[in-house]
Amino acid sequence: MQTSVAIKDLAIEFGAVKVIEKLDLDVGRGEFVVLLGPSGCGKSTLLNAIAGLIDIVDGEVWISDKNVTWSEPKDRGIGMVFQSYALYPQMSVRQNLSFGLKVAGLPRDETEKRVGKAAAMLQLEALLDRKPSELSGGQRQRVAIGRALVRNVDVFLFDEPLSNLDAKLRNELRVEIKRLHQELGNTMIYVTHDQIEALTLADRIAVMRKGIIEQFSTPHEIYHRPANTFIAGFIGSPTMNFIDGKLTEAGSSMTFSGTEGVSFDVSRHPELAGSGGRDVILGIRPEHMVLGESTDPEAYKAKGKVSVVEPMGADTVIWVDFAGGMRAIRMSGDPTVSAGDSVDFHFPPERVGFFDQQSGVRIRITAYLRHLY
Amino acid sequence: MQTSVAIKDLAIEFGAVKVIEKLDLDVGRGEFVVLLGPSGCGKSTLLNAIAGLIDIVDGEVWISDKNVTWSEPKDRGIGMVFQSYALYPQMSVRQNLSFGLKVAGLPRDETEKRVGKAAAMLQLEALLDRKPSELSGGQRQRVAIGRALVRNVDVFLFDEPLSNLDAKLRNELRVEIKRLHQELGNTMIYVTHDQIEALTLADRIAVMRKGIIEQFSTPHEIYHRPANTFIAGFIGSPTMNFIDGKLTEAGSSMTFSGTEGVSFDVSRHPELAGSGGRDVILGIRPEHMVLGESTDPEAYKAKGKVSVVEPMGADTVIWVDFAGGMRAIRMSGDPTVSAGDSVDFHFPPERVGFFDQQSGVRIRITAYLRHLY
Amino acid sequence: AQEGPKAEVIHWWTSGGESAAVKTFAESYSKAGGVWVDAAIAGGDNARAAAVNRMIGGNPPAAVQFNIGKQFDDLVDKGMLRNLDDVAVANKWKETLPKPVLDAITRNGHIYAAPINIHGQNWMWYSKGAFEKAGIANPPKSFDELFADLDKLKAAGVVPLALNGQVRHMALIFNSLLVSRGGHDLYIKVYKDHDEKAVNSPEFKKVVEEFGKFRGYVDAGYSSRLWNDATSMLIKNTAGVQFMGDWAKGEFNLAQKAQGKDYGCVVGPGTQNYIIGGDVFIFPKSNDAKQTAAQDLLAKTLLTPEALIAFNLKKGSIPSRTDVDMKAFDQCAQDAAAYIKNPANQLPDYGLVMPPDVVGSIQDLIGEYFTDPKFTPDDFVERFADAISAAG
Amino acid sequence: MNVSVSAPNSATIAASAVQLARGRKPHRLTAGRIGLYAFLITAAIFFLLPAYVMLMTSLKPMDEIRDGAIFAFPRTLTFEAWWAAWSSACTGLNCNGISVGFWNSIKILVPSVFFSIAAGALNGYAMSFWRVKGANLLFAALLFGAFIPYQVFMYPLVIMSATLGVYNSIAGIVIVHTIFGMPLMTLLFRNYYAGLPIELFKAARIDGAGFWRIFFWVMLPTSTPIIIVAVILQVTGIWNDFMLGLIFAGRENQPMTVQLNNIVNSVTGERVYNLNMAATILTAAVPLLCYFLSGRWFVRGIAAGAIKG
Amino acid sequence: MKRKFWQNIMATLSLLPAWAVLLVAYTGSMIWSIQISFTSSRALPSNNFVGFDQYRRLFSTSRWLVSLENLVIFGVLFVVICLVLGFLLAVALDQRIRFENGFRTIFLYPHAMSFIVTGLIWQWMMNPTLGIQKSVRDLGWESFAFDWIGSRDLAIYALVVAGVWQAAGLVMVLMLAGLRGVDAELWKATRVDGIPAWRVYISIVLPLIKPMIVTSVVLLGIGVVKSYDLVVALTGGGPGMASELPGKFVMDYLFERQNIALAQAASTVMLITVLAVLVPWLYMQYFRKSGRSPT
Ligand SMILES: Nc1ncnc2c1ncn2[C@@H]1O[C@H](COP(=O)(O)OP(=O)(O)OP(=O)(O)O)[C@@H](O)[C@H]1O
Ligand SMILES: Nc1ncnc2c1ncn2[C@@H]1O[C@H](COP(=O)(O)OP(=O)(O)OP(=O)(O)O)[C@@H](O)[C@H]1O
Ligand SMILES: [Mg+2]
Ligand SMILES: [Mg+2]
Repeated sequence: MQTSVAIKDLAIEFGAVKVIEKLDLDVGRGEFVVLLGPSGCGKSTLLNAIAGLIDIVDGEVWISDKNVTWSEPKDRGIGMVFQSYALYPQMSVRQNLSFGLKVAGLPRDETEKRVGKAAAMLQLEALLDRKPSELSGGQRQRVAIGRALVRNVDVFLFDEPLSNLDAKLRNELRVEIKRLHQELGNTMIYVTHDQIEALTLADRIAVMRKGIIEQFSTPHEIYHRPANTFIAGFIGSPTMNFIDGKLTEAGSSMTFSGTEGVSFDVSRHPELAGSGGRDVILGIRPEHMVLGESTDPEAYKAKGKVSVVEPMGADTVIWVDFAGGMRAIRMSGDPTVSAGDSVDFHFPPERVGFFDQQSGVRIRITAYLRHLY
Repeated sequence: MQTSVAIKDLAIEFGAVKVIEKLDLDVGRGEFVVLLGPSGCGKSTLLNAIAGLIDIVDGEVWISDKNVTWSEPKDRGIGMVFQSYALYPQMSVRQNLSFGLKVAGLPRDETEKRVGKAAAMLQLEALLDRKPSELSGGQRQRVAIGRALVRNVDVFLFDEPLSNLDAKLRNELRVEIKRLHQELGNTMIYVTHDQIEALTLADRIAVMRKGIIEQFSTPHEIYHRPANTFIAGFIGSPTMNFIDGKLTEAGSSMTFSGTEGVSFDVSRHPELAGSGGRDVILGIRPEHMVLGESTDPEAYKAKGKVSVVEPMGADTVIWVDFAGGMRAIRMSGDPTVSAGDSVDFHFPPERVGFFDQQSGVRIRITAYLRHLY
Repeated sequence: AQEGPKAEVIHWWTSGGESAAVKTFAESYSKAGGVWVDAAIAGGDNARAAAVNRMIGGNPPAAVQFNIGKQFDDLVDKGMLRNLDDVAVANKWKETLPKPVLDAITRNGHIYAAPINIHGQNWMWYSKGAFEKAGIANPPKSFDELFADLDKLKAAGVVPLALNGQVRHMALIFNSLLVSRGGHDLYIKVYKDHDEKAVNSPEFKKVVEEFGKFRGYVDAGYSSRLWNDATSMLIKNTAGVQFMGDWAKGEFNLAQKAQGKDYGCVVGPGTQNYIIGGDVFIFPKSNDAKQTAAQDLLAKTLLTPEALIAFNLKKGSIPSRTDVDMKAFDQCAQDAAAYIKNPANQLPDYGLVMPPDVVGSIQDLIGEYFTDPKFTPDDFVERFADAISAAG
Repeated sequence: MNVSVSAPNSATIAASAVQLARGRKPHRLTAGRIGLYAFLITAAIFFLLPAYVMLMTSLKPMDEIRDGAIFAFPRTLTFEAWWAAWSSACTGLNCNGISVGFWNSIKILVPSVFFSIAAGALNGYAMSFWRVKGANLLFAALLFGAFIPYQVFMYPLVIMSATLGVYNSIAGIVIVHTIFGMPLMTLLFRNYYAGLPIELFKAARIDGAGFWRIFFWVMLPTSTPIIIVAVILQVTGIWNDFMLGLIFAGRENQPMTVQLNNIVNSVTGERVYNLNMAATILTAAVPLLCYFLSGRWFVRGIAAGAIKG
Repeated sequence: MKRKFWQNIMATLSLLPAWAVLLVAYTGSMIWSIQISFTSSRALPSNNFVGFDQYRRLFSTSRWLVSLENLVIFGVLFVVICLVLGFLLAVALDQRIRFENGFRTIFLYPHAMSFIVTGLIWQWMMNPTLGIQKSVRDLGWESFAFDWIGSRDLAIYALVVAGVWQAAGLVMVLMLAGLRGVDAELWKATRVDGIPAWRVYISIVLPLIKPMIVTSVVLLGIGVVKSYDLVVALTGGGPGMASELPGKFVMDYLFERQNIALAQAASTVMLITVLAVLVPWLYMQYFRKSGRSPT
């Protein structure tokens, strides 16, 4: 895969505050990369640095194999869509779309052609003479995208483009953006703190925290093999269930024991080999917890009291008191239990992940062990 | 069930605009009722009318068996939590909680007792001396609830209390509100346009459109037997798939035929009896569509091309081109198909609902027919 | 057509009588072949500020009205004014101007200003109609008589003293009293010699005490009044007397009141000492030869007896030259001209012998004293001594 | 109005339905409401009285004014004073009324308002969107400058404008007004721009617009509310100026206020109150008109974030 | 690192006029003015330095001391009354009243008048022999007295009345804009809590519109410091010097009394006072919260 956007050793400061200290990122051509992370982690800052809208302290930015670290935003071959859309309020949609081209001195007919094409693609033809204030949220959003579209750029940058919209519209536009990407094949870098957006849109997700990329991988990898508890907890709704406990090794058997007498035999987890005595966190996603008794001898079995039941239409979340906390169990369909019930539930070992209690880092099979198995 | 809040013949106008024309609503004591509807449908207006914050044009409002149509808000025995929280910005949390009591002339120790109790219940003890600006969104939310709590009211009114928060926090607080309701047992009327909130929190949901309550029923009923296409489409994410078609009756068999040669034998739907020749809409929820071929002879079987695949972690939405539109199929787990694939899918008859194309109203078994079956 | 030398003149004679007077100058000047460009700006401060700033800005007018006295000292020191020695010698100014006037326009032996009139500062005017109402037959000949008359006026329901709010005009009363009661010497000692002993003398203190008595003879509305509003009270016979310079005559004339019949004038009362003030024109230096020529012509024209007569008749003042035929003038002016023929009667206005800021602070002090009944004469004397000491 | 009845749907209610609270709250004029209007009307009288007196006086002949009933309606209505004030009142030897000054004032006003607002807008823009060294210092110092009494500047400014060769000209007075207007205008625009979303600026940068183009094409067209506020403030301030016009404009260009001063402060005989009042009203007409026409925009403009601390 | 060289140059250049005004006009004038205050200049600047003589003289001049005292009285009353009245008017206008536009215009129009005109008209209204006093007496109330401008003790309050008349409308507009910005839900919350409206205004709204109050105080403050025209037109500083203000002191000594050194000493004192009040505020306002300057 060719590299479309490459960031090397990036450092950014605001006054005395170091927002990003040393960040590397490679985005392939045509790739859809989502920057995901909690508020204030530096996502917008990173995006602005790629666009050339803030001064960087150190490092390099490469776009389409050119070092653009010192280039003007307009010369970087990027288009950007903002959370607030940032449409020029006094210009019509047509003028909003053509402003950049006019500034660049493009001939009139070429400008019109491109605006027409973008408008057609985004179904904006009927709105071309309206002012932004006369548009709905979704329409504004499309104009903002169109503004990037007309400029025939290689890289699209999106800064939380959907977060001002209501849920229904958000769902619709998400699909539209996805289709647009499939159609255009451009590189897209997309900032969000909405995990559903990240999971559905991204080819790869870069999960950020405090200016650092904690994991940069496919949605599948991030969802199923999160690098640490932060990522595991950040992605998934309801969030992953974390159960604190201690590992005790006895011969070839390994036991996980938590509060309230919780105890599982976790000998089948190769990554835990040699971790006896370690304080760990057991992580299991709500949808991997199954209500009812299991006949599978390998499954981890447990019991708890239902605290809250949340029917959500297509599925239901059951909150169960277990091992010193509320644990979510997600079941499809309508609830079969109600608050106050005592229930059995279980979950399969292969869905369980372990994290180090100290560092929060996922415990993986070490190279040596991998060799053994 | 005793009635806690009753509204009769309510009419509300803003100038010449009739926002609510003739509305009735009965809320039982201790019930959790959610007002759900799109933006601008009059939810807040209705809530404000209950609270006495706007003048009504006609009708009556009863709270706890008292006609409070003309009472002051403070005398209605209600507490209200606003979308913007509306905390008194320059007062500490403690003052925010006690201000109303102080003004009401409650003795000091009683005030303190109540504030203490509310703070404990909402885990605000550590924050009592902070200003609202020093609180996180969720904490502000809790203070706003606390302000209603200290007043020992019978009825809690919530106006989109979570819509300013990010998704993760929204999920957390939703559970908290649910627990609070279970603990207090108060009547709660809760406005939202978020269907997940509505489905998870409500004992009953009143779905509103343009000032009219379209359906007032349990979440289960509303989700599974929506009264019309508006409700069916408004609830559920992704939205219900609607397929336009025509019914043709031939002897005892009834056939549904849509565009692109789509045709199902729908003879097993008693409610369709006698509807031959009618233009209808077939509605089926994404989670009831199943990928793959079915061996069940009764299942409706179909074929389509995958247009977009949205993996969402716990489950995946597959968008398939079928019968002249994109149809969503929801499957749990990771995607097994990808965009461009041709796929088979099917859905069971008992999950299908039919709506009249003209009116959008669900076609039900008429009394006569019900008698027959 | 060939235009004569053009002279732009800044002055603050904007009122009706004043404008009429200025007009005579404009006519005299055009008769002499010049063109008078009139730049009237109401208010002396405004006019002078505009003029001085224009000099600083390098775009001076041909001539500017100033009050005679020390107002233009700095302009002379800075070399911004033309030396008028040639015009003065050619037109015998030294021989014909009263000494206080000559002193006031002379700096280091050179003449820098053209004095055009003498405004007497210690006149008292009275309304014949009001006097009749109060049964007063003759004008007072001394301040003792005046106080008696004021009481009568008060008793008759007439405002005894027509006063206005400006401190500078309150000071006129004080100075009249100082001259009449204290005499020529005390006045000179106090204002010209800045003699502290004189200020601390019992005579001076008596003047101060007596001045305080006037507080009882004014009406409530005086402070928002201007001097001409006060004069019009005399015209309407609603007030008895007013202390004002002879420019007040303009008001009477404008109202078509006749001297001796409707109103009367008294210097002092009770003295022939005449406090001399007045107006001058100064001529800013300029690089423009045309302007210089216009100034020469203007300076010469202004001080010709004909121009002076025409102007002063309208202005109400008397000509600055003592060699002018006064027969066209009214009785008051003729009296004044007669008085000042005698150098012993010539007193300089305090503005001629003290810088404006000192004059200002004395006026402030007088105003404060007058308006504050709790202000004791002793305090006044002390502060007065302080104030004149600043004159150096 | 709390009618307590057992339950809303019990049969008893139907009987006593008459006394049930229902529908729109009966609207009563409460004491508070009456007090409110009383306060407003009292205040309105306080604010209107001077204008009323001015207007009435200007329409009365002098002998009626002498009677002293300043609040009385004129018995004989005359517009003479207005004509006189406009076209024939005298200043020194010139008797052209204040009409000459009117056009001078316009000549001064238009460019002064334009340039001072342009300067303020440009400063505010550069300070809010561009990282210019020392911008904060500059801004604070300018703001401080707003507090310095004019008088302090007089001599140095005269010398400066003479050096520039613009002393006693329209250009000179325009420059002076621009200098004095700059602090407040900069404050207005800076605060307004600080309230605009920064993304607007970023989007324009990405579209390739440079410093000036962003200013003229994106920022200025979005600034209408604040421009209205600025225009109102500047028109009032500059039109009402007397001192600067007197000293810097030159004899040919003296604004209306100088003539007003000449008419009103010339002491001669009886004061011609009707003429004075007419002249005063005429002089105040332009800013007054400005307020009347755009008063509602003024509040909106300020609310739009124009003036914040 | 000079990527945005030209753009930033442009921005810097665009501020050059402002810098020039600041350095040449403001700073230059200020330095000049301070320098003059240490000389013995009279009508025109001179270079004869006399140290602090002018300041000594200034503070022994009773008129200056009276002016300062008056400034405090006038300043405090003017600002406070304008704020209170402006706030009350704004609150009243915010009550969904009829004719709001009309009332607002009535309250605001005096601000279109210059202080000169304001002084003139109020002088006439307050003139005891012509104005309100006479009219009321003519109506039969013989003992009615409203002769503030003629009274040593009350003249300063006459200034306040006229000043308030002129400036309260602007404060009203600012406050109204502030009130309109208050979250409607906050109002609803207080109604549910049963808090009386006056209490809400005092305890909740007032703190919320602090920025508007600050702006008002700044604008009024500028008016107070510069107040000259109003005194001249209304009382002329009288009776006596009962209503003198520092602004007029400076003007009088600059022009009529021709002692610019003393005048500049006076304005330097004013300057320092303003600086002492303003600098901490400016610092709080614009430096502590770092201004937004991205790029
Ligand atoms: N102009 C600035 N000056 C100072 N600090 C800044 C500035 N812009 C951002 N920051 C700080 O940099 C950090 C990262 O900000 P950034 O806007 O990149 O966060 P983000 O991840 O986009 O958050 P969000 O999801 O809320 O948009 C934050 O702590 C923020 O306070
Ligand atoms: N004060 C008002 N004046 C005029 N119209 C109003 C007013 N308040 C609300 N409306 C109108 O009444 C209708 C209902 O408004 P309401 O606020 O109740 O909607 P809502 O259902 O709460 O919407 P949202 O989800 O956006 O809060 C809207 O069409 C709105 O425009
Ligand atoms: Mg961001
Ligand atoms: Mg709402």
